Amino acid sequence: MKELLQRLEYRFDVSDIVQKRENQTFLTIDKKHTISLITHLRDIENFSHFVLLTAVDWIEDNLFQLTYILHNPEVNIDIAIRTMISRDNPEMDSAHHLWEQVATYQRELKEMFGINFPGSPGVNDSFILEGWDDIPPYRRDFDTKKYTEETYFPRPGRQTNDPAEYMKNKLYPNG
Amino acid sequence: MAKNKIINWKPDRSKFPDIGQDGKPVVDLASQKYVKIWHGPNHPGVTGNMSLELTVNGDEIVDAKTHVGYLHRGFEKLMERRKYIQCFPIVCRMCVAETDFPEYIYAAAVEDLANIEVPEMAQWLRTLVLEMSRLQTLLRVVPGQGGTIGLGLGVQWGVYLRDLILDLFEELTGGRIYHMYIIPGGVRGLLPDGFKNRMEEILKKVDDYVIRLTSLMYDNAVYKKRTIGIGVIPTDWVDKYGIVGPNARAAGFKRDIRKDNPYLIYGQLDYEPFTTTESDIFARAVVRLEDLKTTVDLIRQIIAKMPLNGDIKAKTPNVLHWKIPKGETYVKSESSRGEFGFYLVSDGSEYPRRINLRGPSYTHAITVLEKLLINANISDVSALMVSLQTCPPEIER
Amino acid sequence: MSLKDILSPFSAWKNLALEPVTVKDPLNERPGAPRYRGFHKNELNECIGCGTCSDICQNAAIDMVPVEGIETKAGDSGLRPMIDYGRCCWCALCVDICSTNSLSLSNEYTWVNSDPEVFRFIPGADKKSWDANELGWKKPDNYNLNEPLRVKMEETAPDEREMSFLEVVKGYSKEQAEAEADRCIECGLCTATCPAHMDIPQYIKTIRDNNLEEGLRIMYQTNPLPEICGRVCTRRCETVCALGHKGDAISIRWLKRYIADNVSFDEYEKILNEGFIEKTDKKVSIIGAGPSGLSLGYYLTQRGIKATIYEAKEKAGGMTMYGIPKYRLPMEILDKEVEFLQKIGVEIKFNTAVGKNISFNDLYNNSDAVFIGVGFESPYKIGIEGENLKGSLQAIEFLREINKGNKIDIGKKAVIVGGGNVAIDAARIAKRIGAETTILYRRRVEDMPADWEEIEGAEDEKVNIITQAIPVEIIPDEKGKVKAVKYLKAKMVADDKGGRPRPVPIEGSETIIETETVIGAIGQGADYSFLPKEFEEKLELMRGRIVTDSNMKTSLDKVFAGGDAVNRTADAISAIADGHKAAIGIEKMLLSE
Amino acid sequence: MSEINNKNTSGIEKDKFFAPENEKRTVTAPDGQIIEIDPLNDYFCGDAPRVHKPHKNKLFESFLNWARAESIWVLGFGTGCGSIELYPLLTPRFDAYRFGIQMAPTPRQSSLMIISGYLSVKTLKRVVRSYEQMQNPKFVMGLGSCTINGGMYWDSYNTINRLDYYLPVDTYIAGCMPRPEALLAGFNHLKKAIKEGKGEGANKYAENFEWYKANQKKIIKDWNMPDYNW
Repeated sequence: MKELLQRLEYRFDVSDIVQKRENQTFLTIDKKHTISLITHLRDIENFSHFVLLTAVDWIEDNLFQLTYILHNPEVNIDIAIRTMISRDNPEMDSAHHLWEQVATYQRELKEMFGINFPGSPGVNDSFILEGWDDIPPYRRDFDTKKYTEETYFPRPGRQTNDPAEYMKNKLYPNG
Repeated sequence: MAKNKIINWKPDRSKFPDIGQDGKPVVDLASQKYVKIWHGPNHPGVTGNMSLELTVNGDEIVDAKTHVGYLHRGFEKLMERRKYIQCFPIVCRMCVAETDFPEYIYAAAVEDLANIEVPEMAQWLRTLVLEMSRLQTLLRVVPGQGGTIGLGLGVQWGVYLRDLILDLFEELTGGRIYHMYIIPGGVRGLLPDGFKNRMEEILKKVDDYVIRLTSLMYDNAVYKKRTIGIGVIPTDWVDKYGIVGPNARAAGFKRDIRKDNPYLIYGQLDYEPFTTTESDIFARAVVRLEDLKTTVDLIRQIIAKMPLNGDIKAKTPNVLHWKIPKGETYVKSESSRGEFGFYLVSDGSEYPRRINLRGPSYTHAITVLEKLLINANISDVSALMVSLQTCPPEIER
Repeated sequence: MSLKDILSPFSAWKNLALEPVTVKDPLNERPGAPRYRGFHKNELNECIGCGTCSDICQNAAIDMVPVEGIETKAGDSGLRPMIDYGRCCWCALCVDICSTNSLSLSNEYTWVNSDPEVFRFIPGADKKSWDANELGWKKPDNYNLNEPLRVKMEETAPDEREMSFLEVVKGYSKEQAEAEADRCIECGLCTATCPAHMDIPQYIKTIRDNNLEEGLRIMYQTNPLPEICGRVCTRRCETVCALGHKGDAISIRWLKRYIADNVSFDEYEKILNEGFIEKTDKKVSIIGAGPSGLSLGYYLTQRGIKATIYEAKEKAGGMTMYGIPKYRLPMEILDKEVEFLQKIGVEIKFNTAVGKNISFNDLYNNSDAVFIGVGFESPYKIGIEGENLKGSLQAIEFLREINKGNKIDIGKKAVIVGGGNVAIDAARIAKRIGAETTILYRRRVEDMPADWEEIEGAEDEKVNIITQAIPVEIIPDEKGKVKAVKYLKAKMVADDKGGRPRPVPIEGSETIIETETVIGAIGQGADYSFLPKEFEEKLELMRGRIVTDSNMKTSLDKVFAGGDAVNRTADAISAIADGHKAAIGIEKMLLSE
Repeated sequence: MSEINNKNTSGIEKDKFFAPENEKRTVTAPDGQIIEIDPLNDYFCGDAPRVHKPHKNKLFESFLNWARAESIWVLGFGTGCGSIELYPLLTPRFDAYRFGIQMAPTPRQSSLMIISGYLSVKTLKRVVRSYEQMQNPKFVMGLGSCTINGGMYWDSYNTINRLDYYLPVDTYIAGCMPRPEALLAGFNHLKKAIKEGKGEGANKYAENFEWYKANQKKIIKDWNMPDYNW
C-alpha cells in the first residue's frame, strides 16, 4: 500500500491522503486528472473492480464531492478517489468507457444530484423517480420533510408537548 | 454431480436487428416486427417490485431495459436528517431479504469512524446472525431457482425451513424479518437458553433438505435442460461489469470478502469458498447450494467455538447526541449476493453527512441482466433474474 | 443427461409419508417469543414523562400528551407517551432508552381494524388486551444506550483533608465534564424543580459543545452566583433527574461549577454585558448582602436600577460566607463573585447594620423600594438543661468564628446535635481542628436533611454518627464546664397522619457520652428587631417567616423580602431565585408608576 | 366517453411529462391500411366505475357474500417489504390455501389487493392501474404502519403517507411488518366484514371517484394514463 501511494504521488498530484485502515485509502485529486488516475489504477495497478461512484453535497463550500471507490482483487485493497466539483452547473467527465456499470451510477447522480456527465449513455433517462419536478432530491437544500408535509397529507390530530415547556406552563407560568 | 456439458446453441442472427455503435440493438418498432412487453412490476415471475421492458421478436428478446424505482424511499436522504442511533432501525429496511447485512455494515461503519472496539462476544453473535441471515435467504433462493421454471416443490420445503430459522431469529432478536439486533457498539442480547440445541436440530433438517433438494432439482433432467448453457456470463465480464459474490464464483473467480478481507471473526473459521467455471444458470445454482452447505458448516463452527458469556455492547457516548468524528469510510461484507458495502461520510455533527449503499444488484440487475437477456428466450427471463439473485430495494434504496 | 436425472426427482414422492408441518391453529398456537417486540406497555406510575422515548423515535411516532389523573409535579411532567401505530416500526429503542424502565413491549402482535384512526393509543391509560402480558421485549441487562453511572468526582483523600481546610472536591477536568455532560438526556424535568428555574439542559449542552462562555451567559440569566451554587447548592434538580431512576443523577452542580471555574474572570464583563439597559434614576435599598440581596442587586443593575446593599458584617455573602466551611466554599470564590457585582455597579456598604448604623426609616424614605434579605441568623436552642454552660456552643456562631479565622478551643471531644448541613459542617470542622467528633441525631441516617455526599464525607473523615439519640441533659463538671451529654435512645414510630416516622424515646435507655464541647445545630430563626415598631406591627409573618406575594412583595408598601427570611427551603438557590423574582416585581412596580 | 376523460386528455397535452407513445398518430398496418390512433382513448375503456347495488334477495346476497369471503384471491403484486411474509403464508407452515386464500397472477382474476407497506409514487401509479383492472367486488388490505400514517418513511419525499386517500381500504393490520399470523387475523377480519356486507370498497371508490382521482393526480405528476382503465 505504501509503495503504491508513493508511486501515485510521484505520478499524480494527489493530496489529503487518509489511510483509514490497512487495506483502505482515501485520496483527493483535482477534477482534470481524475479520469486519468482511475484509468491508471485500473490498467497499471490492477484495480480492476469498480466498487461505487457517489457524490457528497458540501453545500457550505458550494462543492460536490465525487467519490470513486476501486478495489484491487489481487491484494485486496480499496482506494477511494475524491474529487471536488463546483455546485454551480456541476459537470464531470464520464468514466462509462472504463466499466459498464459506471453509466448507471452516473445516471443516478444526474437524477438525484443533478450532476451532468456528458457523453454517458442514457444519462438523461429517468432512473428512479418518475415525474419529478422539484430540485434533485439528494441535494442538501431539498427539504424532504417540508415537501412531504405539503404533498402527502399526514394524518391530522397529533400534538405533542415538550416536557420542560409543559411543566413551565403548568407550574410556574409567570417565572 | 456430473460435469455439465455446455450446449452451444447459437441463435440465427439474421432475423435479429443490427447492433448499433453503443452496443445496443437498433430496433425499429414501427416495422411491426417487434413487440414491446413489460415484465413486471405486477408479474408473478419478477423478483421483488421491479420491471423489465422487453422488446421481443417472436419469443426471443432483442432488447431489454431494467426499470427500478418502485421501492425508492430515499433512505440516503432520510438518514441525513436522522441521528446516528435513529438510522439504526432504518438501515435494515434497505434489504428485506437479508436485513442483517445492512445492519452490520452500518454499525461497522459507525464504529470505524468513532474508533469503537466491539466486545468479542458481540462479534461472535454478529457473525452468527449474519450466517443465519445468509442461511434463511439461501433457503428461499436456492429452491427459488427451480420455482422459476415451474418446480415449486423445493420452494415449499425451503420456505418452511426458512421459517424455522426465522423462529430462532425471533427468539434471539425479538423480530422475524427486521431484527434490529446489531446496534452500533455491539448487539442487543445474548443467546437465549437452549438456543444452540434448537439450532442444531434445524441444521440437521437443513442437511436432510440439501439431499432431498439435490435429488429433486439438481439431478433433474428438465431442470438441467432449462438451465445448463443458458445465461452464460463470460469470464471477461466479471471485472468489466462489476460482478461479485456467487455470480463471480460461478465464473471461476474465487472472490469472497469473508476470505479476502476478513471481518468480525471470520479469520477464526475454517472454510473454503466454492468455485466453478461453467458460469451458467446451473453453475450459479450449484454455487448457491454449496454456499448453503458452507453456511451450515460455519454456523456449526460458530456455535461450537463461541464463548458462553461476555459483554454485548461497548460503551458508547449518549446516543441522543452522539457526534461521530469527521471522516469517511467504506465498509463491506459478503452477503449472499456478494459485496454489500456502506460508504459513510461524517462531518463531525450528530447526523451523518452522507450514506451510500453499494448493493450487488446494482450491477447485476441492470447492466448484467440487460445484457444477458438479449437473445434469451422469454420463458427464461425469471430464471435469469433469480440466477443473478437480483434484489431491487438495494438498487434504488 | 442420464437415467438418474429422470428418475431421481420421483424420490420426492417419499415425502408423502412425512408428518405435515402445517400449524393447525396459527392464530392461537403461536404466541410471540419471550423477547418478541410486540405492542407497547407502559407503567403509568413509574413513567415520569421525560419524553426521551419521543426524542429517540426516528419516526416521530410518539407524542407526549397529558393524561387524566396524572398531575404535573416535581420530577414528573405529567405527560405520557402516546404511540401512533401509523408510524411505529417496533425497533424498541424507546424501551432501551426509557429512563425509568417503565416502557416495555409485550409479545402480542395482532391488531386488525378497518378504521385507520384507531391505531393511536396511550399505553397504560388506554386499556389493551396485552397489558397483562408478562413476556416481550425489555431492556437487556448489560446494555445501555447512555451511561447510567456518573463520572466520579475526585476528592482530596480523607486522611489528607481531615486536618486541613483544603477544598475537598477537586472539580471536573475537561474530559470528565464532557463525559458527564454527555449523559444528559435534555428532558428538562430539573428546570421546573430548580427554585431559580435555571435552564440546566442548555448550559450542560454548552459543555458538550465546548462553548463555556455561552454556558455562563445562560447561567447568569437566572443565577448571578453560579460559582457559589456550583459548590454548595442543595441541588434539588439532581433529586428529580430522570437518570436517577436507573442509575445516578447527573452531577448538575459540579457541571455548573465546571463552567464557572473555567471561564476566566476577566471575561465576565465582556460575556455578560449584553442585556444591560441604560441607567434610570430609580434607587433600591437592600438589607443584607446574602445570596438574595446579591442576586437582586445584579438583576436590578441589569435593569438600570441603582441598588445599594447594606451589610452589617465586613464581608458579603451572608450565610454562604459565614455559615459554610472553607473546605466546601473557598472564600476567594465568593470574593470573586462579589467583586464582579461591584464592578458592574452594585454598591455594597459593609459594616452598616440597619437599625444601628442607619435607621430603617431613612432607607425607606430615601429609596424607591426596600428589600429585606436578612436571613435566619439567630440559632434555636436545643432546650435542655445545661445549655448555658461553658463549652456549649451554637453551630452557626462556631462556623462564623472559624470562617473569620478566629481560633476556638473545643478541647479533645465534641458532640454536635442535629442532622442538617450545618451540623455536618460543624462536625467536620470540629474534626479538622483536632477534636474527636460525634453527631447526635434524633432520626435515622436516611432521614438526615443534610446532603448524602456531606454525610459520606463526614463518615470518611471518621466522624462518629449516633442516630436515634435524643439529648436530654448536658452534664457539667465541678468547674461548671461541659462534661458529658446524656441522651435517650429512640425508636421510630410510624406517623398516623402519614408524615415521616417520629422518634420516640425509649424509657430507661439513658446513655452518657463524655465530651468537652456541645455544639447545637438544630436550626435558626429570624430577627426583625431592626424594624421600627410601626413597620414590625404591619409586617405579616407566618411561623417566623415573612409572607410575600409571587413577586416577593410583603404586606408593607414598597417593601420586598426574600431569602431564608421568606422561603421554607432555606437554601442559597431559593434565595437567589427570590432575588430574581423581587427584581422582576420591583421593576414592574417602579415602571408602572 | 366520460367528460372527465376528455377534460383530462386536454390537460395532458400541456403536461411536460406526457409520453410520446400516448400521442395521437397515424400508423400504417402491415396490409397497407392507414389507421389513426389516440392511445389514451382507443386502447382503454375510459368509463368511470359504477356502483354495484347488492342483490334484491337478501338471502341470495348473503350467499354471494359468503362465497366472496371464502375464496379470496390475492393479486400477486409485492408492492413493498411486507410481501416477504407472504412466502410463509402461502407455503405449508401457515398454508393459507385451507382458508380459501390463494395468489392470482393477474388483476382480472383477483379480488384482494394487498398493499404490503409503503407505496412509492411510482408504484402507486401501477397500483391504481391494477386496482382499477380488478373486477368487482374487490378489496384492499393495508399492511403495517406505512399504509396508516406513513410509517418509517413519514418524511420521505417519495412515499405516500396515508393509503385511504388514494384507494378505499377495507382492513388495516398493525405491525412492521405484520407476521403471517397477523395476516391471517386480517383475513378473518376481512372475511367477517364481507359476510356482513361491509366490503363495499369498490362502491366507495365509484361513489367518490372524483375525490380519489384528484388525490392521485396531485402526487402522480407523470399521469400518462386514462382516468379509469378496466
